[in-house]
Amino acid sequence: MLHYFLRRLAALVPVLFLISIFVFLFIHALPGDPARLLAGEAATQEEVESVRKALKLDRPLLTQYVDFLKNLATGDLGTSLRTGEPVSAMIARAFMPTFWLSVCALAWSLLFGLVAGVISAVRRGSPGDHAGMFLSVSGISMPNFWLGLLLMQFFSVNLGWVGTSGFDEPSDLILPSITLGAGVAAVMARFTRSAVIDVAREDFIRTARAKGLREKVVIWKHALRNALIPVVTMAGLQFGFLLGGSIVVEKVFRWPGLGSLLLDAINFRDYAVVQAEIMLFSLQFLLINLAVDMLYGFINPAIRYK
Amino acid sequence: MALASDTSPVVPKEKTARSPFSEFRRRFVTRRAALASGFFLLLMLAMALIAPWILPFGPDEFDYRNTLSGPSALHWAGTDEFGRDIFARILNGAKLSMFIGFLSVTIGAVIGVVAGLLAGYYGGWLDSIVMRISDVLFAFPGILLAIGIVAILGAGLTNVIIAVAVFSVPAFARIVRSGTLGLKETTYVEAARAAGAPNAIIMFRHILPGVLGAVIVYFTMRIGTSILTATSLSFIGLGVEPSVAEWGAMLSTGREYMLAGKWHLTFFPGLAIFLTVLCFNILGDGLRDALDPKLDDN
Amino acid sequence: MAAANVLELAGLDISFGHGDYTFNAVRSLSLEVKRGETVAIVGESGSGKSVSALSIMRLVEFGGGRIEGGRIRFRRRDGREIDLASLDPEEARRIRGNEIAMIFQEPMTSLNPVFTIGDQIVEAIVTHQKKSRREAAKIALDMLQRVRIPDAAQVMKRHPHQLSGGMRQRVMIAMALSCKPQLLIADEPTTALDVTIQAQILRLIRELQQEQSMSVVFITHDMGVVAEVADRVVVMYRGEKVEEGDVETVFRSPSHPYTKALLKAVPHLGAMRGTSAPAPFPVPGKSDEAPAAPAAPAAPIAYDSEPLLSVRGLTTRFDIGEGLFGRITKRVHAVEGLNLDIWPGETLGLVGESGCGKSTTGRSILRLVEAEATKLRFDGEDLTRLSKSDLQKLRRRIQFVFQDPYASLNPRLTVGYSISEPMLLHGLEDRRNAFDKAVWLLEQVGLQADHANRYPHAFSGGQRQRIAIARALGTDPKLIIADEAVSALDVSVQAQVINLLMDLQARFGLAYLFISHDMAVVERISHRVAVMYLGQVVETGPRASVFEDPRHPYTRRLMSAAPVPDPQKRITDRPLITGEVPSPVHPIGNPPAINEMLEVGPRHFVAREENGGRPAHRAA
Amino acid sequence: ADLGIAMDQIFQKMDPHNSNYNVDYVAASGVVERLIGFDQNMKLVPQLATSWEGSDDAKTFTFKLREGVTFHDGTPFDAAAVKANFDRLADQSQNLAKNSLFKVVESVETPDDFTVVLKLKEPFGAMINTVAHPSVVIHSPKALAELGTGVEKKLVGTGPFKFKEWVPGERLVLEKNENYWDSGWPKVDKVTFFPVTESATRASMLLSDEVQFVHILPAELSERVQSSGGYEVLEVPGITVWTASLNMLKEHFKDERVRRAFNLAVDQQAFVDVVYSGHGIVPDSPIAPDTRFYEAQEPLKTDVEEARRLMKEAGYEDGFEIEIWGTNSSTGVRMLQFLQQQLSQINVRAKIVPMEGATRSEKVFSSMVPEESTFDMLMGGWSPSTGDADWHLRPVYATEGWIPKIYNMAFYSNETVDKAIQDALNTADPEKRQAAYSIAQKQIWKDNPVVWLAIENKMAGRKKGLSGVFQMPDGTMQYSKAAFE
Ligand SMILES: Nc1ncnc2c1ncn2[C@@H]1O[C@H](COP(=O)(O)OP(=O)(O)OP(=O)(O)O)[C@@H](O)[C@H]1O
Ligand SMILES: Nc1ncnc2c1ncn2[C@@H]1O[C@H](COP(=O)(O)OP(=O)(O)OP(=O)(O)O)[C@@H](O)[C@H]1O
Ligand SMILES: [Mg+2]
Ligand SMILES: [Mg+2]
Repeated sequence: MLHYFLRRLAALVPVLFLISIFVFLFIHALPGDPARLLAGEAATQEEVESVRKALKLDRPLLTQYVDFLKNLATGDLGTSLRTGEPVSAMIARAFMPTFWLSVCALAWSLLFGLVAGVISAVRRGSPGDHAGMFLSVSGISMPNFWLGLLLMQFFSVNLGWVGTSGFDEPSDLILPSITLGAGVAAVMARFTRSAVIDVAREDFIRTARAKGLREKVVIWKHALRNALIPVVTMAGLQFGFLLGGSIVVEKVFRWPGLGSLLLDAINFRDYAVVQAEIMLFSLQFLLINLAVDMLYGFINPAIRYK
Repeated sequence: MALASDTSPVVPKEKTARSPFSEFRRRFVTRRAALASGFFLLLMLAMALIAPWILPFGPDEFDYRNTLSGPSALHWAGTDEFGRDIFARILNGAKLSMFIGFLSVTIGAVIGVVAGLLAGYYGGWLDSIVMRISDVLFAFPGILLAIGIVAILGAGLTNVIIAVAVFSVPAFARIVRSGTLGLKETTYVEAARAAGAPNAIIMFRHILPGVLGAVIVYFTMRIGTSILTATSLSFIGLGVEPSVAEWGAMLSTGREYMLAGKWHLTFFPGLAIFLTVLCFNILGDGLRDALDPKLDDN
Repeated sequence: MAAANVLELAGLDISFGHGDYTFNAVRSLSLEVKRGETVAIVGESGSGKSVSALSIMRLVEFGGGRIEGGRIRFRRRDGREIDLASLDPEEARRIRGNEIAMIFQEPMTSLNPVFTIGDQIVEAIVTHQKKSRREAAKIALDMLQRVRIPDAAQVMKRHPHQLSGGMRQRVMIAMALSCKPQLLIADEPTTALDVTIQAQILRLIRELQQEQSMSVVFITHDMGVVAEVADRVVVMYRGEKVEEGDVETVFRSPSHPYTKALLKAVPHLGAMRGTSAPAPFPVPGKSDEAPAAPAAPAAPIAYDSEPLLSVRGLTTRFDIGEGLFGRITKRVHAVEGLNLDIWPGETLGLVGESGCGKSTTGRSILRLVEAEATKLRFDGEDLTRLSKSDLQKLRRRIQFVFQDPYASLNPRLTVGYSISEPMLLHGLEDRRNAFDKAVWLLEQVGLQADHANRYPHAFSGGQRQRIAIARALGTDPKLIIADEAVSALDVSVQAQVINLLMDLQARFGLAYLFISHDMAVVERISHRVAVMYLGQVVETGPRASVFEDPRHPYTRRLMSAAPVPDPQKRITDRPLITGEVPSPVHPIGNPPAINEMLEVGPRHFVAREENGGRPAHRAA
Repeated sequence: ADLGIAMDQIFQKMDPHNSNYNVDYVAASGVVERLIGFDQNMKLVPQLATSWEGSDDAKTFTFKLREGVTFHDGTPFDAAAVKANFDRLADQSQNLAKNSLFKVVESVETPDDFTVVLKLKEPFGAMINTVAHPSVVIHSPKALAELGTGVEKKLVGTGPFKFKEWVPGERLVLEKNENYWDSGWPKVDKVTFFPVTESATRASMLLSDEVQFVHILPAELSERVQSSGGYEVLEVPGITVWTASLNMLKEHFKDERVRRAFNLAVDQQAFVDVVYSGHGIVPDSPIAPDTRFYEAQEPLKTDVEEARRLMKEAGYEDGFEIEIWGTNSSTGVRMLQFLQQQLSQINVRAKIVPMEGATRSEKVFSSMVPEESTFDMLMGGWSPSTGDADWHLRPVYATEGWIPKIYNMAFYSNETVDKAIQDALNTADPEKRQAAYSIAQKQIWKDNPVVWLAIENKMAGRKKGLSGVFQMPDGTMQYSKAAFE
């Protein structure tokens, strides 16, 4: 397994290299002219050209890619076309807010999703199960901006319990993480429910009961652990998503995170920032999924990797 | 004394052979809630089709003297900023929204399921390639991917569906792969192999039904997300024309008026999406229960 | 409730399904068990034994069954009397695993695949006894050693899928016994154990029984075991109790026709003494005394022709890892340099200690696990060189009956479909005919046509086993590897199934690799026998020579440990074997030595004794 | 007291010389001041200059400077300081975004410490307004020398507030300048700007008192702010004129009757009502009333019958198919839908294409070849940030402004108009300029190169009791005189 792990880790390097080519080509293939965007719609063509020169965007694409790669190899992510700031500084600043937001969102939604899912599974067909389904479906069909604005109106404007937006203190995490986690919680709950139902009738669950284990232990330990694989898969996917920063939630809550950064960067075709962010997201995804893959082996020892 | 006599008081005799599919159908039709949900969805579609003949307003009838009015006897769900009847638009949008939501997820699911099965079952380099591709697809921010896809393929309904389908593929692939990894180690898969089953049969008949529960759950949840995603595409100029009635678009434009107390602009399209997703979920639950014979005897 | 009784069942009714599909699995069953007493329940496969046991545990409802009526009175440790049938679930839970413990019939699927063996036993102990995990772990280890699991400390850290069938069964036994229950319900606890270990286990149960006057309900098909352990016998047939009495009376003068038929079908070790060819069982009802002649006289085996299957140097090893990332430190040498030949129309009986690698041998032959350095020839083809698709086609001609029938049936397919699938796969029949043939096969193994549309979970252990056999017969194979294929069948059904197998052999020249622990069955059906020990064959030869003149010490032990189905010949003080249990686990780079075989009679080979499993030379 | 202000966009570059964005100008305006400013109605008012005048030939412009002003870093404010800034703006090699404003400048002279004279290469009558452009600020010359382009990270000026901290994308913090030249000001200790792109969030921040002023409040939200006591909605008519340019290179729009029919078919008042919830006015000239040299023309009419008649006359009774490009903002999408519906009345079948900003920038402003343009109508709005007619008529209606060069999206070209615009530039005499612009406006109005749509009001939300903070018609705002009651 260690071997497998190390091999997978080493395989990341060529994968990232391929991603870098793909990302570079992709971004430059997108319609949009950063020089024009920076100069503004009201700018004259001369203004645009001077911006283009200043940004060194007038050079051939290959030269730009080679530069990008050279810099990347030395750990330099380049400078933002838009602000002239080093990209690494921008990402470093935006990373933690997004990290905290996604960790909080994931934590509560996992907790809620697991609990609700297991309870629904155990009480299949009961009013509680139906309520769980109702909540989950609400969670998934309520768009983030809707829920976010609603929560903000109620808890910040009307009740004044927490600030509306921004990230200055821990309590600012509450509303955005609820908003962000709602969809995740919904999916997790439905997933857990389905997975637990799948294992609840297995013989080894009967064995667990025969030992006289408390129903809680039977369900939460024996059944859940066996049901965990799809759940962990989903959680890994969601965490990957969340770490990319939710553009909508970050926008609504004025969150100084990767999502906002990315949105601005995309809007302005700020190539260096978009490239760097996608590379970062890819790396995150690769690592999270690697971790999830390793977890499979721990959760279900019959799963082997060669 | 014949031990194999037929006198035991077991279930009524049935001589016909039942394929796994007919078995599944037999068990499915007993789930009343699921049938009702399916019926409701069809009803909604049917209403959408006959709406022009039964409703007093068309979805594209503008009335600038009567904008943003709340629900009334005349306009059941009120009117929007152009004075168009929201109820008519919702009914009319049912076709498109359900079509986009359902079709795109279906395409994504089919591709994802096959990719996930292959990756999980064969493992090795195939697994690496499929999963790394899906990692990268995931890492690309949705809008960027959408802009890219539409930049390559052009705007339009078909391409929206393709774009949304592409978003869904990686998740399905991962879900299926994870289930496959476990199921391929089971004894009954080994038994099928010992009986000489080719890989395709093992994957699709023996492993797939085991992961289908999770697939169905994700599928039904994903439909709502897809309706909303398709909308965000039309908002960056990549989807269907914004004037076409479509739930997600109605919901998005309505948000501007939300704080101004015009809740009906968002509420009704939201409700439509909610009901659709709910129905698909109930339907999905019925399907997944029907797939699990052990739940039969409850 | 009589003061001496621990358990009293009165008028117990259990059913499954609803409406049209209602099925009464057990009807008005009454039964009592005294303190310290062992009651054996025997009976037809599918007669409701397991279901009754589960209802005592109040577990039947979790499997879709219902207790429709009747009482299950139980006397608790403190002397209080309760009705388990109407007890509230939480109370029932406290009794389960504590005062009543159960060993399940199918150990393969009854262990949680994701937890280690150690965790699962420790958990059972910690739940009811005031013990720390550490103390519990010590008890668990001790228990595993007492059930003679080799390398117990190491097995504690392993997961169920890494154990052989018999090892898992012993784990279940250890788990049940570790709680020192008042009442032990053992549902076929020794089907997967070879007779030497079975003897140990029975002895162990008896000891514990005496120590704490535990009562035992013993469900089994092995009349030898019944004769050895039971005080009283209850016979069940089609959901009802048809006979009850103390063991000697029942054996001596059975009253119900079913019991009579049953006892008549019991195979006796040594019954075949003096014959060389296998012979079918006497068919109950047909002729009372003499064994029926086979339908067609079996042709003599042409041992000078090329064998159907020839295995040379079969070696299968499993790595076992330790630590967080599973660093591989040791290896299970499950099969090591094994040679086997099977000729067309021949039955090779493979016996051996539990965990010695019999199932692995079977799986390696079919290339279900990858073996190392092996030459495999089947029907003139080199199995190891075959392309994937050719291998697939070839599998039609070799069928495998898994030791664990339940796990080997896809839970989402009806059994009718499962049985017809191999025929469909190989294009032997069209859909309709395949299903008809499946129904016919079901009837051949003593099940009914309407069972075809049921799912595996709705069958009893023995029924599932017969389904697995029916599946293997569908494709007209040339060789069937039957891994404990008849162990869960009551003797009458067993006789019927075995006769079917022998009939097919006579008619179509089928060959069998018959893996079994039941020495009497092996004696009856084998042409030749191979005895395995620690991954290697230690003795092989014609059945008559091996059974009548066993040479290897392990073979001798096996012969003498087989229980005799006669309560009067009960051996109560068989000595417990103690000390280190030999184990096939070796550190990496230190493989065991390969036995050298000596020919001691015509085609009769025995391993050089001094090499009996001990390494003769270390790797340089 | 502290003041919080929520802006609708994120700040790009803090150095106004190098920015094209109003938000940047607004934020910087409290720190770095200009020679001339605007009052609430876009009338010129003195700031660091006390008076100014232009020569008749519009080639020489003289500014008298305020005395006794020092920069935040202690450097005295004088003509040299102004020259340093003007030279920087005029230096084409610096590639600053606003170089082009000073392209016509030949030299900057400083006859004495408090007089600056601009000499131009050619007549440019709009120079005074150019100097009043919000980007033409005066940095401390010391800071310019030391920091170069780095001033954008640390502004040093003469304004009432000193630059404290800028966290891009998050906030900009300014603090009180105790030595401000205008004694008695400023009256708040600290000003914090928050860029908040989501308008509902801006409104929420105001309502929960996290900010006291919201710049750009969409009309839909104004009701909410108004109805919750304690807050007021400020509203001024803007100077942005929204139009849908008709591609005059296309055959059907070469016909004057068709263009007229389009303008007649569209109900501008309904447009204002739907798109801006009624918060705006219908234009009655190519430029807005608050733009200098504005002259009202004949009011727009809506007459679908007449429009149909004209279409028929032009041979398009059955209409034709067109493609309208617009932006993907919610108002942009609303505009498109509105036009689509209105034009359907004269059988014109419009396909509407909202475009994501960057895509639009490429398609319209970078790769546009006028002769190959595929759009029929293009939505756009122009606001002359110099407040002068020149910077509206020239970019949008002069031949030299054809996209992608500037903003003439109709490819409109009319000799009379081109000449009038040039004439007006050749003099600094307001009367002569007025006359020239009058000709231009009349001609453009007659030619209908665009469908005129609306001039939206600039709305803002403010906490009651706060004064001196307000938005301007050009989309900027002022806060130097902020004071709480
Ligand atoms: N879930 C179920 N649904 C329907 N029928 C069931 C179910 N479980 C068991 N049965 C039926 O109940 C009967 C009794 O089963 P049980 O397992 O008690 O048999 P058994 O006596 O233990 O047989 P064996 O010796 O083969 O293990 C069988 O005929 C079986 O088919
Ligand atoms: N997947 C595995 N990983 C590690 N060890 C294994 C694995 N499968 C089997 N073993 C080990 O290989 C040995 C042989 O197992 P096998 O199942 O062949 O025994 P068996 O002879 O069939 O025993 P039984 O009669 O108890 O079924 C055992 O020690 C077992 O623990
Ligand atoms: Mg049983
Ligand atoms: Mg075995």
